[in-house]
Amino acid sequence: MDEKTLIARRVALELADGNLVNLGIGLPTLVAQYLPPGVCAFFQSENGIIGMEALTEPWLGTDNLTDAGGKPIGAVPGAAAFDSAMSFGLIRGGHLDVTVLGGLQVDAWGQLANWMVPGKMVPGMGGAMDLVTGARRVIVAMTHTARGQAKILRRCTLPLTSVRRVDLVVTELAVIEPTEDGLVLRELAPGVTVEAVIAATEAELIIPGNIPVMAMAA
Amino acid sequence: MDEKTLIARRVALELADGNLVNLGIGLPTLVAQYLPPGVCAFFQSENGIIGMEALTEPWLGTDNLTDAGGKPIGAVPGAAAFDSAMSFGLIRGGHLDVTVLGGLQVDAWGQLANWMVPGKMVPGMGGAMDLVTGARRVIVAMTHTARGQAKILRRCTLPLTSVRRVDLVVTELAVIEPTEDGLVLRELAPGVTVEAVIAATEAELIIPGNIPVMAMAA
Amino acid sequence: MKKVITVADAVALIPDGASVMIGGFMGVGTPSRLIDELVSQGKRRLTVIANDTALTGIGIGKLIDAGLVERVIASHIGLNPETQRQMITGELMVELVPQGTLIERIRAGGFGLGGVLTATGVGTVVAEGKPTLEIGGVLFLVETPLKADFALVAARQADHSGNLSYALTARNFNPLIAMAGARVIAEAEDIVPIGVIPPDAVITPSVVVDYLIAKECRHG
Amino acid sequence: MKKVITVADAVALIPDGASVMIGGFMGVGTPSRLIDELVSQGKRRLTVIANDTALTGIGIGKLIDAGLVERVIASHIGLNPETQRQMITGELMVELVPQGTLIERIRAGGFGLGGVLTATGVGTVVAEGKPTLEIGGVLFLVETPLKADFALVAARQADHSGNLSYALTARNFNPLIAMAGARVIAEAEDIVPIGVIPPDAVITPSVVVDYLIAKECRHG
Repeated sequence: MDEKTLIARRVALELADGNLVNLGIGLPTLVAQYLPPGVCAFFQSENGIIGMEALTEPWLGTDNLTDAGGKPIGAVPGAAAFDSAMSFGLIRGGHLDVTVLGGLQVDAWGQLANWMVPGKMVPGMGGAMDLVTGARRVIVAMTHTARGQAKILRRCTLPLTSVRRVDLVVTELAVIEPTEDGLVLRELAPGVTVEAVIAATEAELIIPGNIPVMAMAA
Repeated sequence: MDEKTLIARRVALELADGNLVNLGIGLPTLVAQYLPPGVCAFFQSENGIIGMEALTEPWLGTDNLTDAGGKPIGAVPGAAAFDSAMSFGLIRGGHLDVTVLGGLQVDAWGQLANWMVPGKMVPGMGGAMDLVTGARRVIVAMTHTARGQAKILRRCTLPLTSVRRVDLVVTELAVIEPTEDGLVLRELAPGVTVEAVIAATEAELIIPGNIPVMAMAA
Repeated sequence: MKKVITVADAVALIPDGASVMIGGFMGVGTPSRLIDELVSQGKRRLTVIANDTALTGIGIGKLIDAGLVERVIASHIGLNPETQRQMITGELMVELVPQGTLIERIRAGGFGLGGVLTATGVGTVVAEGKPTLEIGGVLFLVETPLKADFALVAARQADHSGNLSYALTARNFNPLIAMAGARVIAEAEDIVPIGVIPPDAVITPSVVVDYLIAKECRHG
Repeated sequence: MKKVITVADAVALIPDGASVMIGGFMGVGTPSRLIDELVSQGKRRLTVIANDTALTGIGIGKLIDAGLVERVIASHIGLNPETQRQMITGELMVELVPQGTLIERIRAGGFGLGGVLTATGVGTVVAEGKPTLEIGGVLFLVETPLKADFALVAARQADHSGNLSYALTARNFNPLIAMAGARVIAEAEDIVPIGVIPPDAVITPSVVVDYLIAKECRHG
């Protein structure tokens, strides 16, 4: 199993039946494939729909139905379409149960930076700042390091997406829960040691006595 | 012709083709009957429709289509229905060309009081404050006096509906235009003298040299 | 389907003293079965947030008649003499809010905004005690968001998942209060299978609707 | 019917230096005929207010490619390398705004509100230089309303009077910018007789639409 699949399968366990969920572009999108049995979540695309689903065949696409990246998608029966003000009303107003987003950096307070690298990548924050500020639960799904560099840092060096503390960070090595007291190491990926996680993490981790192995959706 | 008909027929001349118009309950409602030929105005009801029209027969009413007073209405082909936020977005955002409202008092600055009489009538302002503050043109359609008391006063004794200066006051005696300089007597109803208007008005009036007789829609 | 509930069970969830947003405009687009059930279960000391209190014996007027309401936040009470009477005797607290401000305050509550900046009411009694903000040389009132424990919504159609559509002027406050209630109970003229309401015609998405009143209610 | 106009005549109304709100999300729901005509008439120094600048060669990307844009207010430019290139070289000013804030600023402009109070962006670079307001113990940014000289709207259907309906995710910014443009020009996939779009399906009422692009455009 590759890193991304592992992360997606762990994140999928965080979704509960009936949840309204927004998945960021890239890795987070994979999560939809691993919904546990009996869990029916509603996926929002912030360009204006609840009930998006992946197309099973490309020729089923229609010009007027795409994801936030502009790619053709499908919609489940009972989908709802709306304008961008409503879409962000759902996000900002606390109606979005979970957002899963990629991350560039997370700091010791659980703050996320994921929208720009000054002087290099200035894509714009799109909906990320509203998602991180407004969603009931924010889950960061990212690789633990990038080119050998730690991404979980004492302090983010990149501009923050929000000052709100995210709820969970899932990487290919571990599940980390940012709390008021600091970053708590909650689970270890199969075969990964506490020491390996500490070595790959710049920020201090709180290490509980018992750290189970990551469960994963099938 | 009774007073109300006279006022309504004069106000009707203020509506231009394509205007979006909101008519207050009571006297202002009559204005819709006297649209000049060639003038097609769109009537908004603030409970959520553009394109309301009077029912020609009572049995044509439907429970889900009423005016702001809860009375069954009809709708023209091409009508549009929407929620209350949109309805007041149209009003507040400067999309409403004209509102015609009844008045209890108008003062020397052209400010209107029409929503409450402390200790006596406290109906609530409904949409009146938004209409007077937001409409492009505000026309007050009211009798010149009430039980012998002047209603056009130096200063309103009743709580104001808005500090915005209304654009025109039409009564059974005269057409008065509030301006930066004061209230200008613009037209006289048929058979009414300048002296009669002055006698029925507490506020000072600016009297131009030439005051035509009120025109009226057929 | 598990959000479908009898009207009696739905109203049983509402405690005395709850704040309740109720859709409708002079009784049009008001959830009448929920209101009748509130009266029949005798829920007391309610705070009602709605456009108006309709007429005596109609819609929200029935709650007023039954003396169940402690506080009203509305834009208009003028056509209900009983509301005015209770206000004057002090049985009922009434906060009057301009209609456009009221609906935006509700929207702000449901859409996660910190408040509303409106010129409506500036310089009038409505402005008393409220902060103002000057933006671009114009003075605006800062009006606070409104939320409620429950939103009671009337729809034209609901599908089995709770997606709602509305008809003509019966829409009014309903889609906005559906966003601003901590729990949302919807009553529809018709309940139809999923897919009958096309996505573009869904005005309130099912995810914000907690309970849908069963078409045939049985009172035991 | 007199609001129907050729695409060439419509674009001729837009002067160099105009501010233009344009509907669409990554090119979906973007008025492509109006954009092509802007390119073909070579309108310059435009301020574009839109969610994004799409891709090179697509939708708003064509305006960027042609060097017609002086300033962009958008939430995302990441998928258009040409926008990023022009921004870095200083040919193009880019103001990045969180998407939910951007759409509310546009709504505030069109709905006559003094601004937007949002927690989004507090404590980040987005907050720099902006006033804040504490309400109920929470800090909100005060974001100003946005309006434009023109709104260029893409609809699924227009009726002969200019009522508009939209399809699925092609709706996005369109109904909001239709309220915030001093002049509103709409382009529709289909133009249908009055009455074909039922009142409850009209999302943008005809009264806010100034011009409707004729189905068959002739370039002379």
